[in-house]
Amino acid sequence: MLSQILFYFFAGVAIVSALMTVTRRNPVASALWLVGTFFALAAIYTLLGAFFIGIIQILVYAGAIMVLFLFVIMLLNLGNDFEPDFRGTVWKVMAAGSALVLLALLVRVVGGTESLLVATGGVDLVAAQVAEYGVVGAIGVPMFLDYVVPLQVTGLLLLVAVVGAVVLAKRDV
Amino acid sequence: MILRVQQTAETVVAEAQAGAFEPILLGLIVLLPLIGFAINGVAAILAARTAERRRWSSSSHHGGSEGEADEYSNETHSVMDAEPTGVVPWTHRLPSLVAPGVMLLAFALAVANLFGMMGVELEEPIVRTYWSWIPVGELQVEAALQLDQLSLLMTLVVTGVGALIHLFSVGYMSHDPGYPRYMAYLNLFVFFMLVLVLGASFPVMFVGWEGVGLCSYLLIGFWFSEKANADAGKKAFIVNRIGDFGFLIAMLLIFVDLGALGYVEVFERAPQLDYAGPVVTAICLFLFLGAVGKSAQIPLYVWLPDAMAGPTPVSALIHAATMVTAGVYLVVRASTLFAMAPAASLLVALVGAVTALFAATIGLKQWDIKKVLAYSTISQLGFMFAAVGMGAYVAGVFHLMTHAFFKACLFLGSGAVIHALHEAMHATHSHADAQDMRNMGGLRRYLPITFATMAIATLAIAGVAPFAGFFSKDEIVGAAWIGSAGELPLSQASLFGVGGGTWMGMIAILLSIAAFLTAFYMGRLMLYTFFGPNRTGEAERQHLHEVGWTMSVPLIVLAVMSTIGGFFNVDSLVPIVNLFSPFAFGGDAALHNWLHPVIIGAEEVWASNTAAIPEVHHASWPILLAILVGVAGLVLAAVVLKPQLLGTPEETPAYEGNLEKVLYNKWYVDELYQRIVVRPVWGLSRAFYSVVDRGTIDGIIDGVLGRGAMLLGLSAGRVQTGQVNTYAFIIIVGVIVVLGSIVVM
Amino acid sequence: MLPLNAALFLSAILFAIGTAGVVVRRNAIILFMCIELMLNAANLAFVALSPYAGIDGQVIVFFVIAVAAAEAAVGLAIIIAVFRHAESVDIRNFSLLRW
Amino acid sequence: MELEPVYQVGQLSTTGFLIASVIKVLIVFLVVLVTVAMLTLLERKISAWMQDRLGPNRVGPGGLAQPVADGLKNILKEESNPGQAHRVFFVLAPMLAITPAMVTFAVIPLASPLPTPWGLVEMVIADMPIGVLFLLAFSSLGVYGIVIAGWASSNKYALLGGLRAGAQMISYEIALGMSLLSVLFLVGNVRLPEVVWGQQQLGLWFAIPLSISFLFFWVSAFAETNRLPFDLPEAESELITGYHTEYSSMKFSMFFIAEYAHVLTVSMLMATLFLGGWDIPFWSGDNMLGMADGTVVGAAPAVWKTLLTLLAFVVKTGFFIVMFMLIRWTLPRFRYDQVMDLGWKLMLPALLTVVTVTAGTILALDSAGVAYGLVYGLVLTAVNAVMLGIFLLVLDRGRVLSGGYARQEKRAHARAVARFHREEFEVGHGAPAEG
Repeated sequence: MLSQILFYFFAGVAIVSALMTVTRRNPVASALWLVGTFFALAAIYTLLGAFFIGIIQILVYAGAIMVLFLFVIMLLNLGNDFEPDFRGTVWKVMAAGSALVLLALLVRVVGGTESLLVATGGVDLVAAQVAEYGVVGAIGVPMFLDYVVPLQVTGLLLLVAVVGAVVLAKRDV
Repeated sequence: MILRVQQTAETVVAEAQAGAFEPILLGLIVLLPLIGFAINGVAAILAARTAERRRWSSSSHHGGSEGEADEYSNETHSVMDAEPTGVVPWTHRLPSLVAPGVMLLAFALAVANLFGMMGVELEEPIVRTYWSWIPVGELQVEAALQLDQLSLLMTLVVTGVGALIHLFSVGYMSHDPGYPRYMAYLNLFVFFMLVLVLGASFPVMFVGWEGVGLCSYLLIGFWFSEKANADAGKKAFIVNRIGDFGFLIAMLLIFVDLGALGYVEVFERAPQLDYAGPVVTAICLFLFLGAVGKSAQIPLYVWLPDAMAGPTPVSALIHAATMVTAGVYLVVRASTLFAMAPAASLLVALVGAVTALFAATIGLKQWDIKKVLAYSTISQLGFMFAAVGMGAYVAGVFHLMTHAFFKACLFLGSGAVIHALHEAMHATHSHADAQDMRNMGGLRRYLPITFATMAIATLAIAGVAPFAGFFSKDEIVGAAWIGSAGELPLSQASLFGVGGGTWMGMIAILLSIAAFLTAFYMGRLMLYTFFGPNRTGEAERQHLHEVGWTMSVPLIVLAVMSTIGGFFNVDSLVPIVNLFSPFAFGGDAALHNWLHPVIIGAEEVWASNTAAIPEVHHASWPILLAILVGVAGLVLAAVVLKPQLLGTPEETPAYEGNLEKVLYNKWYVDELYQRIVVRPVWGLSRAFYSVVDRGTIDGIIDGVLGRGAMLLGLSAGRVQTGQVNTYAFIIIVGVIVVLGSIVVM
Repeated sequence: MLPLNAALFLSAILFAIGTAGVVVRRNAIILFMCIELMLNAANLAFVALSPYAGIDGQVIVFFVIAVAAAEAAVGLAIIIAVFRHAESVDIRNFSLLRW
Repeated sequence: MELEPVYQVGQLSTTGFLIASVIKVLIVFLVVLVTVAMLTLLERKISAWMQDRLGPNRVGPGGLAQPVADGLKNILKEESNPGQAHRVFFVLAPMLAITPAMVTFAVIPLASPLPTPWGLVEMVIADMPIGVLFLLAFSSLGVYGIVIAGWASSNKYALLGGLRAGAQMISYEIALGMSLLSVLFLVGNVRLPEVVWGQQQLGLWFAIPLSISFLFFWVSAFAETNRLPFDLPEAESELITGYHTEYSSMKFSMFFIAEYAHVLTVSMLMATLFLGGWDIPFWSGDNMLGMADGTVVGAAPAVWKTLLTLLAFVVKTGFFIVMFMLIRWTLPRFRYDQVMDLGWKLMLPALLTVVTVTAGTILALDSAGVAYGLVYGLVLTAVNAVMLGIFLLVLDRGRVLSGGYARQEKRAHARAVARFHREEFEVGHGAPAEG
C-alpha cells in the first residue's frame, strides 16, 4: 500500500519533470528537471525491487552524465543568453499529435502484457535471484557468466568513447 | 546466451582402423615450416624497413636514385653483391638458423613417423580431422590431414630434400639483401607443399596446390626489379591457372558424381561409376589437365624454363624436386580413378612420353646451364607421367624419389658453379653471363667437390648402373615393354581406336630415345662445364674456388642418395636388376610392398574389370637396351663433342644450321603460343573492351541507369533537410506505422 | 508487487514526451537530453518486466546505462567541437552535410 | 572456519522499527549539526594553534559559544541578491549543496548493534543492502549545488569556481570508487556493517592490507570535499572564494555547513572502511554482525559494548577530522592542471593496477584454499607493501611530484640543447640544415 502510494507519487514527479525538461527554454533548467526525472525513476526502480539499477541510475545518470551536460552547458555559456529554440506552431502540433498517437499505440500494445505474464505464472524471479546472490550479485552473476561477451564489448565501447571524446574535444586535432 | 568457443580438439577418426600406430605430431610437421615462415617473415619486414631507411638516408646523401639499384638487383649482382661490412644484421642471421632448423625438425618428425609406420601393417590411411572447414549442406569439407605410405614418402622427400636445399640456400643467398624474405617464402612453400601432400581431401590438397603456385610465383620473381624475372613469375602463375581450372572442374565433377571430396570416401565410392565411362574419363582428364599445368607437360610446360629466373636453390627445390612432381603425386593419389578410366590413363602416358622426348631434344642445344637442367626436368617428369599413365604407379613414384635426389643435386651443383663464377666475375667486375656454359670449362680443377657430386648425379640421370636413375628409369621403360607385350592391365584398353599394347610399344621407343638423348645432353653439360680449357677469363680464374660447407654438404648428401637411392626398390624377378638384390634396402622390391596399400584400389578395379592377364615375365633385353642407351649417350657425347674447341659466347655462335636453330629456339613453341593464344586473346579483349564494355555496358550504365539514379537522387535528396528533428519525425511516423499495423492485426 | 501496467504506462508516457521533445526542440543539447529521456523510458520497461521475465532485463539496463555514458561523452565532445565552429548549438547550423 | 555462536535477539516490529528510526534520525541529525558547528570552532582553534596564536576565546568559556554567535550573525545578516543572478537557481543551489551532505550519514554504522527488550536495534539509520553505493551516489550529487551556485551567480569567478568544482569532483569520484573496489573485493558485499564485520574477521583493519587504496581514498576524499590542497573551486586568492562569492548570510552558511558535513561524512566513512569502523582493536568481544532478522552472529551484544564501540568510532572519526584540519593549514594549493594530472594520469592508472593485483591476489588466495583470516590478511599486506614500494619508486622519478617547475626546466633545457645543436650545425656546414 505504502509502496503503491510512493510509486504513484514518483510517477507523477517523473511525468511532470519530463514535461518540464521538454518545455523549459533554459537548458540549465531543462537539465535540472531531467535530473529530477532520473531521481524519480531511480526511486521507482527501487520500488520495483531493482536496488542496484536504482543506485546506478543515480550514480551514473544523475551523478555523472547530467553533471557532464550541465558542465557543457555552462562551458559553452548556453545558459545565459539562450536562443529560443522551439520550432514553429505547426511542428509543435505535429510533435504533440505524433507523441499522443505513439502513446496511445504503446499503451495499447503494452496493455495486454500483464495478463499474459501473470497467466504464465507471476513469480517474482528477481526476488529469488536477489535472495540467492545478494543485491549486486543478482546482476553480477548473469553479467559475468551469460553476458560476458557483451560486457567486454561494452568495455571496449567505453574505451573507444573515451579516446573519441578526447580527440574530438582537443582544440587542435 | 554466452558465446562459447567451439572446441577444436583433435578427433581421431581412423583410430579404430589404424591399430597400434599413432602418427607422431602429424600437425606439427605441417606447422613447423609455417612457424618458420612467421619468424622469417617478421625478420623480412624488419629488414626491409631498415633497408628502406638506409636507402632513403643514402639517397639523400648521394642525392640520386643510385640507392635503388643497390637494394633490389638481379641475380647477376646480388648474390655476392652486398659489401662485406663485417656486421651481419640479426635479420640476416636469424633465418640462417630458423629456416633450416624447422626443416630439420620436420624431417626428424617425418622419419620418426616412418619408423613408427614400418613396424605395423597399415592397411587404411590415418585421417586426422582438426576442424570443420566448409560445412555447407552436403558439402562437408574438414580441415584434415591424411597419413599413409604415399603421403609419408612425399613428406620425407619434401622435408629431407627441402632441408638440404634450405641449408644450401644459407650459403647461396645469405649475402642477398632480401635473404630473410627469401627464407620466409621458402618456408611458406614447404608448408604449402606439405599441405598438398598430407591433405586428406581434394580441397585441402587444392589449398596446398594454389599455395605452392603462389610461392613459386613469389620465388621466380624474387628479384622482381628486373622485368624479365617478374614476367617469368607471371607466366608461371598464369599458365598454372589453366591447369588449376582443370583441377577445379575435376573437383566439382567428383563432388557431383560421388558426393564427397575426402580421399577415403571418394576412392570407396569410385568403383560405383561406370568403368571407362564418360564421367570418370572426364574427371581424370580434368585432373590430368591440372597435373599438366603443375608438372609442366606438353602443352603447358612453357613456364618451367622461364622459372629458372628464380634463385638456383629455388629451381632445385620447387622446379625440380617437389612442386612439379605434384602432378605425378595427384595421379598416383587418384590412381583408383585413373584405373577406372583406361583411355585417360593411356593419354597420360602418351603425353608423358612425348614430353620426355620433346623436352630432351630442346635440352640438346641450350647453352644456359640451368635451361638444360630445366628441360631435363620436363623430360624426366614426362618419364614419370608415362609410368603412372601405364599403371606403373610405383615406378612413377620411384622415379619421382630418385629424380628428387639427382636433379636436386644437379641443380645445386649448377648453383655452386654459378655461385663460384659470380664471385669470380664480381671480383673483376666482369659482366659476362655466369650461367652460359660457354663461359665455363675445365671447372673440375677449381670445384672438385661440385664436379664429383654432379658427375655422380649425371651418371644417375643417364641411367648408368648401379646409380639411382638406372633402377627407376629402367623400371619405367621395362614396364612399357611389358605393356607392349600385353602383360599390363592397360594393354587391353584402347585410345583413338589403337590398342594399349601398341601405344605402349610406341611409348617404350619414345622413352628409349629420350633416355639416350638425356644421357647425351647431360654428358654435353658435364663436358662443357668441367672439361676442356677454362674459358672464364684470365683475371676471373684467380678467384675461382670451391664453395663453403653449407653448400657442399647438401651436394654430398644428395650425391650419396643418388648413388644408393635405387636400392630401395630392387625387384629380384627382373633379370640383370636382380644382380643387385644383395645390396637392396628393406628386402625385395621394398617400395612396391610399401606403397601397395595405396594403389590397391586401382588393382581391385583392374581385377574386376579386365580380363585376367598372363603372368608377367620380364625379358632381359629391354634392360640391356636401357643400359646401353645410357652409356651410349654419354660415350657419344664424349666422342663427338670437343670441349677444347669451344669458345666464349662471342666466339661461338649459339647455333649452326637449321636443326640446331630450331632446337635452340625450343621448336618455336613460345612464338607459336604467342601467335595462336596470346595475340587472339589480346585482339578479342580489345574488341570486347571497345564494343561490349565501353559501347554496350557503359552505355547502358551511364546513359540509362546512371542518369536515372542521378535524377532520382537529386529529387529524393530534397527530403534530406539536414534537420535532425525532421528525421526524428520521420522515424516516429515509421514507428507509428509499424506499431499501428501490429495493433490492427 | 507493484502494478506492472502502471509502470509500463509510465514508460510509454515518458517515451512519448521524449519523442515530442526530439521533434520540437532545436538546441542540440536539449535534443540529447530528450534522447536520454527516451532511453530511460525503455529502461523502465525493462526493469518493470524483469520480475516476470528474469534478471536479464536489469543486466540489459546496466548495459544501456553504460552505453548512454559513452554516448554522452562522445556526443558532448561533438557538440563542443561544433560549437567552436558555429558559435551555437542550434541544429540548423549542422546541416552542411546534406545532399 | 570455526562455528560462530548466534544470538537470537529478536526482530523489531514495524512500529518499533519506525519509532527506532525516527529516534535515530533525530539524534544523528542534531548531533551532526552540533558537531559541524563545533568543527568550525575546532578548525579555528587548530589553525590558531598552528600559527601560534590563541583563536576565538571571547564568547563562552574558551570560545566554546563562538559557533552559536556565528550562526546568529549569519541568520541576522542581510541577504544580498545580485541583480544578474538567476533567482530560482541562486536560491536552490545552497539547498542542493547541503542535502546530499546530510543524507549520507544515514548508512554509516555508528556502533555495535544494540539489544533492547523490543528487539535488536542496528546503530545505523538505514541499513541499506547497497550502503557503499548509496554513499558514492549521494556524495557525487554534492557537485550540483556548487555548479549551479557558480552558474546562477552570473559572476565569472563564481562560474570558474563552479566549472572547476564540476571537473574536479567528477575526476576524483573515479579514483574514489576505484579505491573502494579493493575493499569491496575483500568483503564481498556492499553493506557497510558487513565491511566492519569483514575487518573484524580478517583481524586487520583494511588500512593495513589495502594501504595504497587507503592512501588514494584519502587523497580523493580531500578533492571531493574541496578542502585544501584541493580547494580550487573556492581558492580565495584567485577566484575570491569561487562559487560562493555572491552568497551571504544563511545561504553562505549552508555551503559552509555542507563543507564541514562533508568532512565529517568522509572521516566517518574512512573510519568505517579502513579503520575498522566501531571495532575496538585487540578485543574480540565486540566482533558481531547484526542480521536483518534480528539475530546477531559473533560475540554477544550488550548495551555497554554499544557505548564502548561508539566511543571507538568517535575517536577514529576525530582522528581523521584533525588530520583534515592539520593538512589544510600545512599544504599549499595545487595548480589546476596539477590536480587534473594527479587524478587522471597518476591515480587512475595506479589504481587500475592496484585493483587488478589485489583482485588477482584474492583470487589466488581463495583458489589456494587459504581461510579468510590473519594469514590471508598478511599475504595481502605483503603484496600491498611490494606495490607500495614500486609505486613510491615510480613517483620518485620526478615526473609528477616534482610538478610543473621541474618539467618546465626540463623542457627549457631540451630547447636550449636543440638550439645549440642547430646553431652549431649551421655554422659548421654553412648551409641551412633542412628546407
